[in-house]
Amino acid sequence: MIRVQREDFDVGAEMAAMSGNNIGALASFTGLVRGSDGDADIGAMTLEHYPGMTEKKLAEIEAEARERWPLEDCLVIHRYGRLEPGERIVLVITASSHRQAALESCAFLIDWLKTSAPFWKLEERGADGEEWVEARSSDDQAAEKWAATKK
Amino acid sequence: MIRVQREDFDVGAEMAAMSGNNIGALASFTGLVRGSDGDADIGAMTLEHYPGMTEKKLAEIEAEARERWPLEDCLVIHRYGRLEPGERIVLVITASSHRQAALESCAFLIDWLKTSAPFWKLEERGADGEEWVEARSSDDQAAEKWAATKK
Amino acid sequence: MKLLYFAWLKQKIGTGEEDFPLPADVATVGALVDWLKTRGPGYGEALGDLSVVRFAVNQDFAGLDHPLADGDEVAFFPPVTGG
Amino acid sequence: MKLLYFAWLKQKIGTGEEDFPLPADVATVGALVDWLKTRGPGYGEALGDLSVVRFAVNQDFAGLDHPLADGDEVAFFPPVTGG
Repeated sequence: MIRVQREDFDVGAEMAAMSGNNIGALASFTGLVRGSDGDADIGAMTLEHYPGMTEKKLAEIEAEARERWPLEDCLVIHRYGRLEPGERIVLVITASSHRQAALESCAFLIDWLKTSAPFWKLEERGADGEEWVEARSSDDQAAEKWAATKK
Repeated sequence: MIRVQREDFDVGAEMAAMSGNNIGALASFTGLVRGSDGDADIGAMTLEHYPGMTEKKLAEIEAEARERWPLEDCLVIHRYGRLEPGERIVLVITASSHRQAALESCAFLIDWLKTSAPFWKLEERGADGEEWVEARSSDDQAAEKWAATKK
Repeated sequence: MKLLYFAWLKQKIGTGEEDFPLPADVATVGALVDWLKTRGPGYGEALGDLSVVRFAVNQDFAGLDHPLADGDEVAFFPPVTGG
Repeated sequence: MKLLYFAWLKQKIGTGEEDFPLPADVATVGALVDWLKTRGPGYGEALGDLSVVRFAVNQDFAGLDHPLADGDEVAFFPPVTGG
């Protein structure tokens, strides 16, 4: 399941709601707004997205994960709007009978949505004003690693 | 932090309690008692452990993870005693500024404690009686993968 | 067709959305980019360095040679930075 | 010294813990295993196939050639299956 929403989410409740007949492993990843980046303090940030395409891309990424790993359940939540440091941005939960499937699919989903889900971060950098976050080549590399191992 | 306990744990509360000045990524792994293994139904299981050595080994594994990755915080909880299908057995949470450190250290911790933490599972298999779970060579391989990448 | 601009492209162009018929002689995303750049300095600034611009046609990532038809939804945005 | 047995080794041997002085001529884990097997059929059954037995001395994993001193805590158990 995928959800794109302005509201916060409850990780424990979402994890408890994962359903399957034989869940032996739950892996999760939660992304939060950091308070600094290297030496620079970060204030709040605003996440812009492309309504419609975002949902489409996340659904495609989820379908790809379910095809590659035997998952009992799978959830991706991504927020948009203005978020303060410490606030949750994104949640991935994967449920499987087996540990490696849960861990690998969780890493796959977060790596892949970093490069394929249309979100853009505008950081408030105090006296320096606002700045659009630039994409990191390390994110591309993380996603390409999965493309190379595609079955 | 490590905890070896009979009682259940609350994943959401433990995640919220992770502390650090610059947490951008939280990864978690929860292991649960499965209801079946291949064709065989599993009833409850009892986890036996080696008090003293268990805490020592988990603390060593945690220290190793903190040495290998820049972690803001790290938690391992492992339960013992009798557990029913669906009950939580083990929890790993790692917190870092960066996603890969959180994801990799979480996978490292669960792979490693599968082979190094002295716990043994006794499964109740209905009419077949009780059976000690045998170690899986795939667990050894998962742990050895980390030994090979040791910095 | 519907054109959408996101993040700093929206700021430079000054709008997030435009609707107009597919211009004559514009058959690809690349041709549309060239045509847009004639419309004003904001477009020129937003689309001057295409190495930092990504494109989507009907909500799928597309390259400069992707063909266009009237009624398409075409979006322009920087490399994504979610997650 | 203190001897500890876990999981099916405890069941086969019939106890989880024993205390006695380090026997004379027993200087390693391997020698202790050989000595234990003379103590009764339960020990023989538990320690018959050492490929499925692991050892710890003073709460660290140890091999058959690990030296022993009186006062050591020596544990015998199957390969671990936690997590």
